[in-house]
Amino acid sequence: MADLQALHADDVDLTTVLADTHLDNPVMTASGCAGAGRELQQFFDVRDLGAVVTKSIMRDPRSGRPTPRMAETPSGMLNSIGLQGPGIDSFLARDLPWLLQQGARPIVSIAGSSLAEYAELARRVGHTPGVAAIEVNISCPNVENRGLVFACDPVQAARVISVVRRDTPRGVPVLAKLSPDVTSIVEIAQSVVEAGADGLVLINTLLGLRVDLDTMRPQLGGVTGGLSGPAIRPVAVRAVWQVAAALPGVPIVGVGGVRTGADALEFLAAGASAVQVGTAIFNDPAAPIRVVRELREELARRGIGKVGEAIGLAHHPRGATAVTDLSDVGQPPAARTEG
Amino acid sequence: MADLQALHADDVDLTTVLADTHLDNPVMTASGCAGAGRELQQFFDVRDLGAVVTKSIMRDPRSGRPTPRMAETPSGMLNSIGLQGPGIDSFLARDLPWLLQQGARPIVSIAGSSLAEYAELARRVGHTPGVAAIEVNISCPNVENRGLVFACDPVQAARVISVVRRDTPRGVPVLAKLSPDVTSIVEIAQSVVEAGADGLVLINTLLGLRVDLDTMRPQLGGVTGGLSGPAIRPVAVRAVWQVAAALPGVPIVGVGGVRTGADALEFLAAGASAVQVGTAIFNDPAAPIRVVRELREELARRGIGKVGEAIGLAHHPRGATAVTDLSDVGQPPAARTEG
Amino acid sequence: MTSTDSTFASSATERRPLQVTGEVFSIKRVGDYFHLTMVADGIAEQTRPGNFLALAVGGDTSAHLLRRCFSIYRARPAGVYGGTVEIVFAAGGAGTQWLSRLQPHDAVDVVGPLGRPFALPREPVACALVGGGYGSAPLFGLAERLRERRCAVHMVLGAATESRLFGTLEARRAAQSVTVTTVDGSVGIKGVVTDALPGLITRNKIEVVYSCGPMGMLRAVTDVAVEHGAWSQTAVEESMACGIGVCMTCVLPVEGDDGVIKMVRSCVEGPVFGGDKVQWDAVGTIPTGTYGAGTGGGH
Amino acid sequence: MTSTDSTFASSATERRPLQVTGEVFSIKRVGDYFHLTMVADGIAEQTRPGNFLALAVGGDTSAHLLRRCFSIYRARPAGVYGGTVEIVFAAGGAGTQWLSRLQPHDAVDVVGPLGRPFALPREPVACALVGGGYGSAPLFGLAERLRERRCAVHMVLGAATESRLFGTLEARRAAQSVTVTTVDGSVGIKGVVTDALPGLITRNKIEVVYSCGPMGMLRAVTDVAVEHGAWSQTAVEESMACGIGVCMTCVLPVEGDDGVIKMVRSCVEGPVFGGDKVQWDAVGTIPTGTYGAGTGGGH
Ligand SMILES: Cc1cc2nc3c(=O)[nH]c(=O)nc-3n(C[C@H](O)[C@H](O)[C@H](O)COP(=O)(O)OP(=O)(O)OC[C@H]3O[C@@H](n4cnc5c(N)ncnc54)[C@H](O)[C@@H]3O)c2cc1C
Ligand SMILES: Cc1cc2nc3c(=O)[nH]c(=O)nc-3n(C[C@H](O)[C@H](O)[C@H](O)COP(=O)(O)OP(=O)(O)OC[C@H]3O[C@@H](n4cnc5c(N)ncnc54)[C@H](O)[C@@H]3O)c2cc1C
Ligand SMILES: Cc1cc2nc3c(=O)[nH]c(=O)nc-3n(C[C@H](O)[C@H](O)[C@H](O)COP(=O)(O)O)c2cc1C
Ligand SMILES: Cc1cc2nc3c(=O)[nH]c(=O)nc-3n(C[C@H](O)[C@H](O)[C@H](O)COP(=O)(O)O)c2cc1C
Ligand code: FES
Ligand code: FES
Repeated sequence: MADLQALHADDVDLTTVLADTHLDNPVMTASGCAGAGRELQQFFDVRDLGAVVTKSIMRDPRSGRPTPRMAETPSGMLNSIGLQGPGIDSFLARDLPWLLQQGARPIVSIAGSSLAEYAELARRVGHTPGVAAIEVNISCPNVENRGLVFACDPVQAARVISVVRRDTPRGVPVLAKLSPDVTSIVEIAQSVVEAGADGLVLINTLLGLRVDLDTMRPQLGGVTGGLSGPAIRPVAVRAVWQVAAALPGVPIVGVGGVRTGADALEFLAAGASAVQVGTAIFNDPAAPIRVVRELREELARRGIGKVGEAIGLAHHPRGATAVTDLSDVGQPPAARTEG
Repeated sequence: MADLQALHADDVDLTTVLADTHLDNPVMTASGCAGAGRELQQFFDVRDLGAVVTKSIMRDPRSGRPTPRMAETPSGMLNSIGLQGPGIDSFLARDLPWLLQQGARPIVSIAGSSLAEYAELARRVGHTPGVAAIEVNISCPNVENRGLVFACDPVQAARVISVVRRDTPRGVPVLAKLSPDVTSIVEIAQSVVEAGADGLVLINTLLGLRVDLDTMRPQLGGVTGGLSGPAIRPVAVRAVWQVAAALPGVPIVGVGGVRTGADALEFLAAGASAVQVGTAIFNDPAAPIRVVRELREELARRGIGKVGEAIGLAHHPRGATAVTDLSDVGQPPAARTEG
Repeated sequence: MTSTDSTFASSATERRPLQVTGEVFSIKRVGDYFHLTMVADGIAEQTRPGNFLALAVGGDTSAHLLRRCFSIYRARPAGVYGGTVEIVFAAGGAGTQWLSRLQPHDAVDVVGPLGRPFALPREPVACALVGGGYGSAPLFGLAERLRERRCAVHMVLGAATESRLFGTLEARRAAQSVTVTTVDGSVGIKGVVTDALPGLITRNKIEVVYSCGPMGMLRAVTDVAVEHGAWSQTAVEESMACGIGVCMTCVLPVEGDDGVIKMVRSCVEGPVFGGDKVQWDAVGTIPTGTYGAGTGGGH
Repeated sequence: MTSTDSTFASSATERRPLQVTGEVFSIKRVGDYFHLTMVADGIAEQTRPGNFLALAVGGDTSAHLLRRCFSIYRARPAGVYGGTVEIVFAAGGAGTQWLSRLQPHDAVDVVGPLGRPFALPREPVACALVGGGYGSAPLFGLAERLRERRCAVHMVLGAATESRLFGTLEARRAAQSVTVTTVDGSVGIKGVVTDALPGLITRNKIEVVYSCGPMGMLRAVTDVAVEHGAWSQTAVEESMACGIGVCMTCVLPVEGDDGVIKMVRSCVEGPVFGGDKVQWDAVGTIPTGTYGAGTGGGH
């Protein structure tokens, strides 16, 4: 990029559009890594983020999984929180109003164990003024289907999204958050988009396990947990790349190991219109706002004046305009046989 | 484990049995990370390893993928070698004899792009005296099936294993190496075991991608690559745990991010009978032999006199004898909804 | 003991944690522990006894993302060197070992002060401060505050062996009486803190027992306190991923003033809890009847 | 130019790389580079010009697994301080930045010497040694060996700007003639090394051109050498994961003595190659006709 003239960081336009929603910048918190924003407000003004994605909320209060709930792993961590939360009533009464008072853009993540629960949550959240979008966490067991996870089956995943889309007011975009623990994330993505998802959030955690060598038992109370952090970034970027190539035009939010502005730019280049910062917050409570600043600088250094110009850049030689180069994706031959 | 009396490291019995094959210790090299042992012999005596697993060999010589072929990632790396290799003739003429001369235990990894190629390789390798086992790398595109990867479909995976088992002499165990990039690794494992696999090797790399922010293009010549190293260890341990619980008695070789003796012990406790060391070799050429030494110390410190006693330990309270506690695995509810 | 509010002065005033790049002033070995003093502007001014710090470990190239948490041992507001904060820690795993190799002038990324401090009694009552191992670290600042309130301060310090005790000498200055226990009898009474505590409570009419140390000890201390009708204030140590209240990893079953048991975050609602409120035997489980338990598909 | 064997002395003698924990003896800034001297027993004794080292970076808690490779600038067999090896490097990414912060007495995990050294001519012929940026580092040891063989040594050092040149002063001692080029003309000839090379070759009847630097430069230098009927020996720089020949990441299309183009490992079969053998315009691709290309399902 040396040939390009660098810009002043202040001249970079960070605004981005996500399924018709305009955001001041493409950086959000990742669900479950920022509560409902209150605690982070001690470190920076959450209003300065593109959006605040709240911890996945369920209909009823929920105590979650037994402790220990976390294990550190190389460049990452495992968590097994089990969606502990206050339930939708308390969330709408206490958490959401606070975010709106601050002037933040809330994206509300919902989780259910049945289609009916998702539908109810969609109605209640969707009709609350000020919600920028609904993020649907489908990495949950379906009690009506032998506890199989919605996100791991294209049909079940689509069912959730269609009821949520049906019961959410038009103006409120519905974002489907997908699990990477599937044979083909493109297949799931296609299926939820057909079911009405206005955008996709890629990726949720990878299923992992750690054995505690003192007790010689699984370290997590929940036995298995979700792997997050920079360790999984290459998997997340790959997911964004594949889906962006297979479904051009579908807005994607990239999440998984974003720690710096350079990481954020990598996701944009792979085809994401926005990114979320999760585990990095535990390392640096100010990470999300730092990523905004660093992304601005990364773009400026490369002479990229608008976030929009960076989106999907890695799919086509600089200058071209759309995600067109599909030649090297979705092809298992190229995509596998790494060794 | 404090209650247990520590042993002298020398008193620990490291021998392990893998599908009727006795190994002096449970530590092997991972395919593609040790060539055919020659280069590592400069750093330690490859005869002192449980086995040397050779780079996956194909029928014909193969030039592999264009460079760049690697990208460093947090606590890991991506590779896209594309199975470059000399082909089976040269391998049997030059590489295998050298290993046998050294008195090493060779496990030969084979890879094919068709059932016929796998079968031919199985016959030629299987009939070469001194081969301890055949490891079947099924993370390869099937040219006869739209280039879909064998390892990602239970039926295709089983087909490969059954032809290999059919054409390999009885005495030579056939180990199926599985990909983690599937919705249910237990399903694939079940299917290849039914097809005749004598053991399983878990896991191959995860599919990943990295964007080079200087060129703003995918960093790897092959676009996507395989993620390896400590970053993926929690995913590999989880795969071993799930399969050991679902298929008790099926020998498992754990691979993915093993860097220390403690890491090796974690895999044993999760249900592996042996482990392989791959990417760690690039950090420390002596890693495999160091892991043997450290594992011996880890076992001694915990008063575990035999490797066999450590295998599957994390599945049941100390003292019990078999992998019996399935209560907390294979259950998507417990296994998902980490957040 | 329906509510602690009547007994303890509230520490309501709004304080917020800071994130600062501290500088190592000194690091010393003390028995089996390391005593680390850092210049970290603004933190000391805000610190109350029982607060803790979260330190990033491993530097720029670190594979360890999670901060390590440590009770604040001392906090000195800006003087000649700018404000300093001090911790006492055991070098166990990768992160604390890295910290133990720090040298003067090295940079440390510090977040703090975090957590709820010890509640202080309204009246000048007699207090027992019980510390297990490095758990004594936060008790010295507490002793100072208590003495300011003209409370009688008695300290009980216990550990497995002498080298695992911290601050026995300083304790003599900080407290009216000091009792030391070691499991191996290498110094003081051969036994554990709860062997000495009952006698101490009766002799000195102790009304509040503060404790910090291993969970097992906190529980045992609480039992003794409750038996003797004394208040118990315990500083717990749960694994924490964020330390600031956003991740929900550090939870513990605690009974609220409404009598309802909830899984509460020990990093923001703790680490100090009324010992009688913590469901000690249920730690590591979700006790039945816990708020939100048994909903949402059976887990 | 069918084979290089006739022209160059073979360096057949069996040598094997060592893995040692080295100790930083000194680290100095030199222009835009860092000059690192390490005590690393046994390595110097084995080193030949063109060999390289692979250093682990980040220490115990490192998230960076892969070693960083550096040409050996100087190697001094055990003396008062034990054997030392020296490298010259640019601090770019995380690993080299970490190396640039090393202090004397810090430990460094070193593997080396690695790779094939420069081949030396049998006869005392005139040689040009062309270095781009830090690429000059391995040329000084080479110059010494060549002078021992009574070869005339002429050096050409080029860089974008003066601060990116390394060793121009030392070159005056090491060579009969020294030509310096900078793209911005800040010192020496304004231009690139290949502007100066043709004249140098003709004037001094150069028979062998050694070069080390960016791939583009190596290619251009080779073209000039071939034009003038001189041998070209180039030390390439490919990304390497292992540095010892086991991973196959560092390959390059090179024509063998049998005329067949193969993807060969630059860490063990290189980094020094006959410039005329490297398929420069095919680097980053698998040229058609390459041994093993077009088999195995189209990739
Ligand atoms: C509020 C609080 C106050 C503390 N005060 C002190 C103190 O004053 N002195 C002291 O030596 N230790 C104290 N600890 C414990 C200290 O945080 C751990 O010993 C330390 O985090 C272990 O890090 P490591 O790198 O040695 O171990 P690792 O095994 O590398 O740690 C891995 C992960 O587990 C977490 N972890 C491991 N052990 C513990 C533990 N016992 N408690 C909490 N998290 C843990 C770490 O934070 C890290 O995220 C305190 C913990 C808490 C929660
Ligand atoms: C045989 C050989 C000799 C070399 N000699 C020198 C020397 O004398 N002085 C010097 O400054 N540099 C030299 N290099 C280049 C040096 O290895 C890289 O600059 C360095 O590895 C970059 O590491 P980093 O942490 O700065 O970059 P990072 O971007 O953090 O590196 C990430 C990964 O990519 C690899 N990598 C990145 N750039 C290069 C590169 N240019 N060449 C090879 N691998 C790379 C690294 O090894 C690492 O594995 C040499 C390389 C080779 C192969
Ligand atoms: C450079 C490289 C080459 C590899 N080549 C092969 C291969 O040829 N066949 C195979 O089955 N696995 C191959 N693998 C995968 C490893 O054998 C191993 O399954 C994986 O890297 C995880 O283990 P690790 O984290 O210890 O490296 C390769 C891995 C790397 C890093
Ligand atoms: C402690 C923790 C809690 C999480 N909770 C949720 C959640 O409630 N809902 C959800 O959709 N994702 C949840 N996630 C996943 C993150 O939103 C994110 O998808 C994942 O961690 C990868 O991003 P990261 O590497 O930046 O953390 C959680 C992650 C962590 C670490
Ligand atoms: S440690 Fe994250 S909420 Fe307490
Ligand atoms: S770097 Fe591994 S083979 Fe050359």
